[in-house]
Amino acid sequence: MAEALTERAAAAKATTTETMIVAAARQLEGERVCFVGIGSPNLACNLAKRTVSLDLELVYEAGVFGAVPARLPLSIGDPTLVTGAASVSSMFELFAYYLQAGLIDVAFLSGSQIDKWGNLNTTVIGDYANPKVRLPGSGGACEIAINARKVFILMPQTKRSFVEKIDFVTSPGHLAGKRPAEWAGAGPTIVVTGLGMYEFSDDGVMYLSSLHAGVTVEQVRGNTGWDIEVASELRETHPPTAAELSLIRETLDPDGTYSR
Amino acid sequence: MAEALTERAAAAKATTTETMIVAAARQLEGERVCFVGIGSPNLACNLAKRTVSLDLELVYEAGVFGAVPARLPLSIGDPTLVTGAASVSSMFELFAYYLQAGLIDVAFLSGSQIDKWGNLNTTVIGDYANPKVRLPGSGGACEIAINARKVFILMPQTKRSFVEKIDFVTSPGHLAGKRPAEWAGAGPTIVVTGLGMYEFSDDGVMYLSSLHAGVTVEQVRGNTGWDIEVASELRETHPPTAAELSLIRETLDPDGTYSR
Amino acid sequence: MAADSSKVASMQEAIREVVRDGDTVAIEGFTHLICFAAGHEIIRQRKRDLTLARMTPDVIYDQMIGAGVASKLIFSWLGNPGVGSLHAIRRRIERADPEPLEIEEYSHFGMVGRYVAGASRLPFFPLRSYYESDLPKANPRIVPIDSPFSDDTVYAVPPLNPNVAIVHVQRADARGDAHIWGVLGCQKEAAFSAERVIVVCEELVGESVIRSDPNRTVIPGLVVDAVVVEPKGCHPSYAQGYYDRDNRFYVEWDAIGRDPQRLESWLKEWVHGTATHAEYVDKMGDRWDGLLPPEAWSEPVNYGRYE
Amino acid sequence: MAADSSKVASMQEAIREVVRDGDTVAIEGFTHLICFAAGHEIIRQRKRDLTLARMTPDVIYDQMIGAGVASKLIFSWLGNPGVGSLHAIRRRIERADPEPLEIEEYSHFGMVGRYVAGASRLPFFPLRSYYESDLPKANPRIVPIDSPFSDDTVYAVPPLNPNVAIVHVQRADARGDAHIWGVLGCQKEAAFSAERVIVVCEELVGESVIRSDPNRTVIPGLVVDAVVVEPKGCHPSYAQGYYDRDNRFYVEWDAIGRDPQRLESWLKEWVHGTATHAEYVDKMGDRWDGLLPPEAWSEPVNYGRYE
Repeated sequence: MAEALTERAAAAKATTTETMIVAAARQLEGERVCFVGIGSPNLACNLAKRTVSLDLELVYEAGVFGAVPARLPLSIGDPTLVTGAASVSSMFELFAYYLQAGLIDVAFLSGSQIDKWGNLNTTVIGDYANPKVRLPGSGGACEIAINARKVFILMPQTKRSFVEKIDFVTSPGHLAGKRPAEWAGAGPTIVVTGLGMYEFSDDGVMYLSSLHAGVTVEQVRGNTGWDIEVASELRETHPPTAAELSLIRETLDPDGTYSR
Repeated sequence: MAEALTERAAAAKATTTETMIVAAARQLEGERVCFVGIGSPNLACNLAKRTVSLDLELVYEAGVFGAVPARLPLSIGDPTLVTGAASVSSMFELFAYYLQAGLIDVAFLSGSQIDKWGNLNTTVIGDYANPKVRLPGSGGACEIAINARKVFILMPQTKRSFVEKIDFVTSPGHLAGKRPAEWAGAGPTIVVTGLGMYEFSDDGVMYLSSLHAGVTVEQVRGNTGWDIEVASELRETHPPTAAELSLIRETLDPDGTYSR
Repeated sequence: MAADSSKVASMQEAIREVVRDGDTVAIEGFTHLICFAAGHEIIRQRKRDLTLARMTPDVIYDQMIGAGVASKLIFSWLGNPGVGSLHAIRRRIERADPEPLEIEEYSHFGMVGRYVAGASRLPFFPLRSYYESDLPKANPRIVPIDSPFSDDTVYAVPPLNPNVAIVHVQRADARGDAHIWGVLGCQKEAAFSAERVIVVCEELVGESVIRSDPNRTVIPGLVVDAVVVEPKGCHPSYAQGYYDRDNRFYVEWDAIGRDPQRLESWLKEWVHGTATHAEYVDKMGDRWDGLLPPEAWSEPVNYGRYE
Repeated sequence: MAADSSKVASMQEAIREVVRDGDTVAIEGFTHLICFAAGHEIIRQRKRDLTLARMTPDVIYDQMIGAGVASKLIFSWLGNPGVGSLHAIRRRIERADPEPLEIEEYSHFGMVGRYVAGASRLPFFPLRSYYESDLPKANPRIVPIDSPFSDDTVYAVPPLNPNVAIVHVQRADARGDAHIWGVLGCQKEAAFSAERVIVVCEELVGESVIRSDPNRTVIPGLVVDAVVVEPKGCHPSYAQGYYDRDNRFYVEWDAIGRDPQRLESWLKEWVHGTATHAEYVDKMGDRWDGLLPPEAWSEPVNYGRYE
């Protein structure tokens, strides 16, 4: 009883990012091979490896399989990912033999803009030839979106990021519900934002499946650029437990670089 | 004078194979990167590295660059080629980044049949579907014939091997004089047999350029299945020197596996 | 195979569970690391109707095909390296003796490209070979393809995805993460292209040995179904640093393979007459004396601890 | 470069002789082994009109493009890893400030495929990417191509053959045979694809060190024109086992790159204000203290002597 109270107290103080990280980590239960992005996805994967998915294998696009990072990497090619890893190969082999071959169960993506089919833009705001804001571009995102068996999307939600029409399709999601069968990947299955979690209907359309604690459907609608669908049985995201939070705060990201 | 006599005495006793090896080795003067076959080509290359082409780099299709074999290898993938080599890479990299890229200056080929354009057959005698004799096939020969900058051919000469029409084109030579410009390689430039040496005209047709000691043009004609052209200034192959022979007999192939 | 982290199995178990009649099986290794021990166990278990794929069928496939395990061969160079022919295979191709053998033939780079395409899930691999050769006439699966950027033509070969790849390595851990050094052949591409993979190792080592040098890991445990520990499992092929190639055996095989009776007695004595590869190794006796090289160690490298 | 067997040159000589105005230059290295020392020397020598190719332009190209050496950028991910934007490059793309910068954009695998095609003399490389993305609309050099074996479509990218590739490595001999460990990126493919290659090493070692472990040789001297010895030549990037990534520098660069004045003073002080990279390294003083990791050595392997 006292423990439950402590949990609630801790959970009440979880930051939005911590809530997102924990929600994403729990979705990794039962998954085996995860293509890890830097920042929140890295925390989510390392949290899952300590909680719901002890055998999770971490793959980094720099060519690393079976990484055992001894510190929180700032970049995707940090030396701590290499020392003690199971295998380090060339990027050609990583992209061809792991990702394109269909060995990646789950990959994390993010974006500056997303539409209701989970298509993502990380290339440009405005016109490609005359950009208002030049974003980083694809990196490996385009091929990850196509070839990873499932894609988890982790991104902040505002009316400017959840839009009716994205300015540029960097990474295809469910297109307009017609994802071709020859693609290895099933596309985005989960979107986690600071407000809630989303899944996709059989038609490839995003719907709100779970609200984070204290968030209302109206808040979600107010931060979505289209008329978002809501699950008939809308859940409430189970808040982070004290154990999850202490792993993030004490072990994985003690400086709070990515979680506060 | 005494030395010259000794030389002649030794040369007189050179085997046919030794004569071929020495003649081929001398042609490697000025070449830098050589794709080495097993057997006589291996001896020719290692002889050249000790005589006319000290900086010759030996590449073996097993993936080895800069080999320094401490013994005569029986196979193309012998462990003595690996220990102490400059680089050992996958066969994909060897064929793609070295051979296909055009880094190989000279490669050695052989065959059971050759025609007047230097096209080679190592696949089958008789019909492909109902072979009289099933030969080894291409191995790397087909891509070597197309991509090495020059090809040296080393093979025994009889009326059954020097033929009007070969039963199967495994490795293209000068086709019928129309070798495409986009091929990295210029095709066969030299053929060395037990009887003499051959070069190719601008039309890609083989002609006898040099007779080995004691061989007549009539012998050559008698061992060629087409009306062979003969250089207007036919040379006599300079016989192996005592130094060349002693390198072969004492250092490179003391058991005479490939040279007697 | 068990889903737990140790995949270690005996050769008998691994072949029994992983190799099925009718499978396409690739025992790869270019001269180096050819797993004769696995081939012999396939013969002992009398597997049938296999399609055998290898760049260089080598003596191991002459033995297997001579023993009747296969109905088809996919290859690029069919010979006894440095010696001559593979006679058991030639008898089947030239005279259907004792039965026909279907063949599917490429060049070396074509076979390598097929494994690369298979490992990459590409529908084809392009290469600059086969121009004006008769190989595309003999094999309709070698086809010209135009470049979309120029009027250049290259040839395409289709992906090869064996049901089973068997790769021999010098050292592996129980999860199947494997170090190889020396001639690499297309062991990596074959392993990644296959549905199921057996790693056979000279030495089983702790994870810490593999993880001390992750750049040396040619095959990750991720794609491995079984790990078999079989010292000297490549004889008469070799394992760099462990034992030499038994060149004398390759020469001797010429006469054995030429004669169906002698081939049969050889199989009876050396394969069916030994229950395991360890017995075969013992039976060789002092033949090993000349095959064990002095040591030549690599200079280590420092990966650094980043904590 | 001289044709004799030693290719060792100073960075000044190497950049002067190998890099020419108007060249396409690839300083590769994925997070790891990015040769800032070479980039700085290109700035010092005021090279002009370069086309710079890199998967991840990183802070080095922000510095070079901020310094005005380039008129075009070929890339796949344009950011300061883990930090944010590359502001000098963004100013030129978004506002042509102080002048326009042409761009040619791919995805990571597309760039890797371009280097592989360039290194292999293939007219294109096929990959399963770009479907339904807007990238092929933005870059007409990404085109669909049909498989000759199925109704599958893949996308093709054209070969990339830079005039110059500059690759940093941990150790090399005087001929340019180079060992790399840790993240390999596409150093090998970039080197093989280029007309001219500069290898920059942390340590110059004897041939015997390289030849003790030929499987570790990522780049053979065959394709190398100059060997430059430049310890700590990657700062603020890193060399596995030698020094750590200076993450603090990457964070600090954000504010510097945002402000053209600060960028200019930084270049003046740290690049034009130092005659060589050794001076730059000295000038960093005790900043190195936190960047030198404890050792973690690989287990050696035995190649055996075969005589």
